[in-house]
Amino acid sequence: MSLVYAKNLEKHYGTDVVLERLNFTVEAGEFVTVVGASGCGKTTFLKMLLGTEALSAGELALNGASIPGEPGPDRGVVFQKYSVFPHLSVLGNVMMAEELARAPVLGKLFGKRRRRAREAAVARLGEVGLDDALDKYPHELSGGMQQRLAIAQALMMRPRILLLDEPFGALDPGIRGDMHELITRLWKELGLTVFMITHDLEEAFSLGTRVWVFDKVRHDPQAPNAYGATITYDLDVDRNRDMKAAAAATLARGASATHPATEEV
Amino acid sequence: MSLVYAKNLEKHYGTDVVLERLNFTVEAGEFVTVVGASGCGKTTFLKMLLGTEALSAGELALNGASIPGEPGPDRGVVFQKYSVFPHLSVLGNVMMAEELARAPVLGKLFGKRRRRAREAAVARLGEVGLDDALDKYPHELSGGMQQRLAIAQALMMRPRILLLDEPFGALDPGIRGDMHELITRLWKELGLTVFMITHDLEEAFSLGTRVWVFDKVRHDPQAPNAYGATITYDLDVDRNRDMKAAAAATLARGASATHPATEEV
Amino acid sequence: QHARDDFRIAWSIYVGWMPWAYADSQGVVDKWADKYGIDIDLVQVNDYVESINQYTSGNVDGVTATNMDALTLPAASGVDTTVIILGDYSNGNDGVVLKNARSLKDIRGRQVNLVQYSVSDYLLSRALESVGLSQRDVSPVNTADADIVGAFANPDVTAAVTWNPQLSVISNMPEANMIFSSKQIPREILDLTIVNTDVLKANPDLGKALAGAWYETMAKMAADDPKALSIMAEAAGTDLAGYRKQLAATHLYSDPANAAALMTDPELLDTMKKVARFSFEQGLLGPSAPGPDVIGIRTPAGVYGNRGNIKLRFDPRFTTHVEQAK
Amino acid sequence: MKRLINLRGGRGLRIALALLPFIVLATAYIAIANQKTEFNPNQRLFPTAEQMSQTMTRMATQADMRSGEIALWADTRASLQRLGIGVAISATAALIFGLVSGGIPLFRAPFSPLITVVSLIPPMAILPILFIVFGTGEMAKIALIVIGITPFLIRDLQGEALRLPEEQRIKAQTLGANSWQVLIRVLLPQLTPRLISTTRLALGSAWLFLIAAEAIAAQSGLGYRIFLVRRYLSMDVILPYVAWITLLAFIIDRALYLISRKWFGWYHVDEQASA
Amino acid sequence: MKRLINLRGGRGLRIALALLPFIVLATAYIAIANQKTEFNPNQRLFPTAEQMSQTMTRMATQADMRSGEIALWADTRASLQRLGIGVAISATAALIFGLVSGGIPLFRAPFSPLITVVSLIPPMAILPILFIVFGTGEMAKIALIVIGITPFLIRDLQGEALRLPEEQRIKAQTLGANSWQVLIRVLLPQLTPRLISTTRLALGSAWLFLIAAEAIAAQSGLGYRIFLVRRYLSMDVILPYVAWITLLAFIIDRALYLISRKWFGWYHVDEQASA
Ligand SMILES: Nc1ncnc2c1ncn2[C@@H]1O[C@H](COP(=O)(O)OP(=O)(O)OP(=O)(O)O)[C@@H](O)[C@H]1O
Ligand SMILES: Nc1ncnc2c1ncn2[C@@H]1O[C@H](COP(=O)(O)OP(=O)(O)OP(=O)(O)O)[C@@H](O)[C@H]1O
Ligand SMILES: [Mg+2]
Ligand SMILES: [Mg+2]
Repeated sequence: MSLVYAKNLEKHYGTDVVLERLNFTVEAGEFVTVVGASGCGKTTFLKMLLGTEALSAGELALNGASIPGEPGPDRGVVFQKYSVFPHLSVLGNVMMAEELARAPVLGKLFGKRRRRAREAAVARLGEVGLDDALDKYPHELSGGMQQRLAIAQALMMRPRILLLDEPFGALDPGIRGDMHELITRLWKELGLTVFMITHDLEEAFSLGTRVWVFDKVRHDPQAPNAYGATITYDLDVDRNRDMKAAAAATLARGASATHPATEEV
Repeated sequence: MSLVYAKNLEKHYGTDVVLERLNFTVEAGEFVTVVGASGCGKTTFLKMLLGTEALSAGELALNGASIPGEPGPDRGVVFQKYSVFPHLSVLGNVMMAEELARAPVLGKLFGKRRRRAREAAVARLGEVGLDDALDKYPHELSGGMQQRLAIAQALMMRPRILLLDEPFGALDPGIRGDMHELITRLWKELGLTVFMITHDLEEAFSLGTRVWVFDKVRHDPQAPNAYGATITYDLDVDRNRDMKAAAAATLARGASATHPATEEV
Repeated sequence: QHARDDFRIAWSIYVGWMPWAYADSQGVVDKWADKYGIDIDLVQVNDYVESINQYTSGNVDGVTATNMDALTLPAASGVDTTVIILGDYSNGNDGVVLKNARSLKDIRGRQVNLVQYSVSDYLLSRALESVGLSQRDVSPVNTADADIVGAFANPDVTAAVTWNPQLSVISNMPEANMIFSSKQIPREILDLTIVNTDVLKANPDLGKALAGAWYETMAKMAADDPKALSIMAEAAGTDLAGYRKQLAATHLYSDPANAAALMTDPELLDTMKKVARFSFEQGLLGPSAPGPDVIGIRTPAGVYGNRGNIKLRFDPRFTTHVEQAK
Repeated sequence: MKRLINLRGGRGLRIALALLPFIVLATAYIAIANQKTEFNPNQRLFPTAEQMSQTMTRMATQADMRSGEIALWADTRASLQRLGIGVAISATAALIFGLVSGGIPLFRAPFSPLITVVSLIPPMAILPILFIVFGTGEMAKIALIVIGITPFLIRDLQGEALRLPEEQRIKAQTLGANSWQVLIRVLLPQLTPRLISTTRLALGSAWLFLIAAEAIAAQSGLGYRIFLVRRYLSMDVILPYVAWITLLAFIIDRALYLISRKWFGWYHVDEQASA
Repeated sequence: MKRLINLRGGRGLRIALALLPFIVLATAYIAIANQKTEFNPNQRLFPTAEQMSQTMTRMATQADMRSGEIALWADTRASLQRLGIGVAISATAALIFGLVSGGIPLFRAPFSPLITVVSLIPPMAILPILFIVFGTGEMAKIALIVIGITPFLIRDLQGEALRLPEEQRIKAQTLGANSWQVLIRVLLPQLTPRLISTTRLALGSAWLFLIAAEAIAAQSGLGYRIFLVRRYLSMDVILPYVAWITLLAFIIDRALYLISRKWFGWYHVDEQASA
């Protein structure tokens, strides 16, 4: 049974169709990167996986069951911004998951149990290179450090799926390289299934085992929102290095131009 | 006489040295792109040209005279954000310069003079491709359209120098291409001298006639702020295509590493 | 109402009620309350109208008030009220003050600052009457009792009706003249301590204790005890000399015998008749009152008004009780 | 079943829930009032709906004996006029001082500490002084409103001016603006909608000061009436008057909001739909 | 010469300018007071500095004959106690209701419209009702403060809870939080510093309500004293009392700010140095 499965998945806002005819299966352990013009519905798609947006039509299954209508600990997430809690120290942010699990009433651990949670958190922070900054607050960290923290935090409860919405979009080019290395390592070590949205084609191809390009295939000039975007390319990276050019062309053109009918991928 | 000239220019904040030993001459019509690690002082440098930050030591001359201590209509500017006035329509933003020049008391034009200013503004907006959006407000524009507007606005009074601080940093890759074309065309047509800061090396090399790399050449591990950045590479793009790799290496390393003493460029 | 053993009495600042300040702070009230095995809490309220409201709404069991306000506020609101102490009558302690005027007639057309519908309004009516004018000839500005002083310091404010201690402050201002005072209508403005009749019926000891404390204090005043007077002066926010001056305009019934005599005098019934009539004309007895006699007023000399609706009672028994105890 | 924090309910449910507390409160009040009145027909603390509507009908239609005016409308007119004049003076002063103080550092240096101290003085405490200075006419009431809200408005506008991105001032200067032009073309138009939204906030205080001043010395006005009739415990007047004031406050607030949205659409972009 | 808007002056100049208006005002007042007193030694409207300091020394050192207490301190204690209790009750209620309303949509649906309407009622208008309901004891004064500021605090905290990035709630849920845990571990700690800063704002109103209530019914308190001595135009008491209240208000405000900075440093990151 595949981990994630979609059949004719659609999303509308009122009469605007954002996404339509999404069909795919994703197996456990895949690294799916999603690219597409701004506003084409990538974030909306991620939110459906997360459970914060309802489907409008079709099916979306996780582990063979319909996807839950709200976020849960099986799906970790890292956003571009606001991903960590500003009121908690680095350590506090990473210990949070364990505290929530073990202290249902106060949501805080004390004494021995706290020490144990702390050890686990310190170990994870070591993995992402933040062991020097345990007691700092997010506002004292650089953008790159904040995103490392967000990743460490998201992975504490060992979710099966990790969802990333342009996690490195706000970072400097130099720092991005380190982050790529980090995420690849964690993906492999923890056996994660990753969905990552990015604007950077380079990044999409170097990180993903599978690259999806979202675009509109049908277009009505009178009603620009009558048709939604779908997966126009579904590229297996190892086999399709040469398809990168095609994807780049789609991206460069943006969502405003019409598209040759490429309904089957 | 060269347009801009600096000799041993320095900038300190308290005991922190941000920039030191800046020496250069820039001739009218050059297109200087500035790259460098985050926090190395690029924006600070631009602010000194703009007149909003005072020099700490050395000389900075414009047209042979010491640079004025405040912004003026001879130096146009486009920031990454907040560059246009949110309370004015597209047309209002672009007409502003002429209204300020011709209506010293109210800062507003009426009747025939207004119509004339409007015509000039519409023409300029046509050049940047915003003639469809004359009466829209900035919040109704996409990020790319806002930056086009900011450029059109900055150029209305035909400044000799145009200062750009990561003007396209927040834009999608697709849209960046258009903007590059636009800025290159305007630079040539209006005979501007441009200083542009960017994080994108590709952009720096494709747009500039001259690429400056800011970096610290001296480093004291005990006092990381005791020495400032300076221009470590000053590349004439047409002659030095091959130097791009060296610049890239500097950038990737970031400002945290020490640097081989490359005091002369 | 049933028997209780703790009570609250509200009072506000006025010459004739300052004895309560002394009796409260020097333990006189407590002493008498203990004697009857009850507890009495005296509450000072900064604003006169509010003190009466507290009584009418039942938050306190008794209050200090003038005869007119006792009739038009609690009694007219249906609270059966008994006068247990008739402390004094105003003998110049209420007055009409005008700036730049030689006769009362000059008040015509002016704005007059006063506590509307209070005993000041009554005094104003009596004053206007005396020169053939009526309320229509002036324009009243409702002003809290204590704020009249500040307002009168402003040149635009040229007429005011108020009582002491404010009265003495404003009549000393430049160009100000007290042109009519309660001296001209003696024994019409009576300063009382009143108690809820039902509470009193269930707890007659309350009345005895209050009267006892009151007349013990009165004895000190009659003896011109400087310490007692100074304490009262301080509580009123003035000094001994200032307080003595205010007392001069007050006819205190320090001897309970005299107070009891006035209560039983038919003249009191007459005064109350006059007051009821004025109140009715001013609409103070309620919008639906058919005549001045809707509310029954009982004095030892008889009853005025509706016998089926007696809401204000003058009861000299507590005063006489003190007298006999002496 | 979703977590409680994720449950939202449909539009119908939300409207029903929004009305619920009002219906419950109204029903409870009417029940108490009726029961108390049955027990004691003369009680005045909990007037029944009928009593209140009778009293209000009288106050809204019959002329007062003394003044010949219809009380409710005369009171409303007097209060709204004071409120309007007071708020208009405050807003004008605040716009001017906020603009100059926010825009010119050398003016702000002495002015800002002064206005900070002034804004800390509780205006109620100086009410006695106001009566001395302004008497008991309209001036004192308007002055209390002006003194009460102007420092707050000025500080808010000054703060807003300082929060405007520095980039705008720089940009204007690169377009050739002098100091005066920066003030009137960059700051002024952006402070105006802020002034409206801050005035909406300050209106609550303005009402307070108005009522406080009317309570102490007045010849007419909504606050005057409430404090005049309190001595008869006329809750049948007080309660409808309070409701009427609340309604007026609501209408003024919405009107200002809608005007601001209409004229300054760009200012309201970031607002949530619910504001 | 730079443009006016670009002139800032050095640190010394700025401090001198900041002191200037206070020095000018104080000098002007002293001159007027001395002149008026020379002309008429009995005038009470403009007490001289000596008169005020004498009066205040007396009020701050000599025990009141009647109560045996020193007036200034007794008044201060009484007022601060009322203010403290009132504000503490309001803040606690606001934190609870703001948290629940901001966090749970199904609670917010009925609660938010109710609190909006309640917040529009001018508390001064219901002052007479409060005295009737609560009497003239401490309760009524505290109740006025509570009724006056709680709706504002609740609305502000609710708004703040809604402004917290949705991402945080989602993130917490992906970390395994249930509704209760989202409330107490995500919303509560972030609302607490906001509560402090909003309370600082609301303290101005709290002082107002306190003074208004003390003016009408009290036996001690700073407002009581001011409204007691206005019968005699004792400006030598009123003016120093107003200054004293202003100073107390300033100290409380700064103390809250410093506590907040110390405990919730992360909350103050975006603040300008001048705040
Ligand atoms: N709550 C909503 N109501 C109505 N329309 C919405 C809503 N959320 C998103 N949309 C619309 O759906 C479309 C897709 O938005 P989405 O955020 O998914 O795009 P995106 O691909 O993530 O874009 P970007 O690359 O800019 O992040 C956009 O046109 C957006 O305006
Ligand atoms: N007003 C100031 N006071 C003190 N230090 C400052 C000030 N402005 C900037 N700095 C410091 O000067 C250094 C250079 O800042 P600057 O903004 O010029 O860097 P930058 O190269 O533009 O960085 P980025 O690429 O992130 O925009 C930084 O270390 C910054 O912290
Ligand atoms: Mg997105
Ligand atoms: Mg920069």
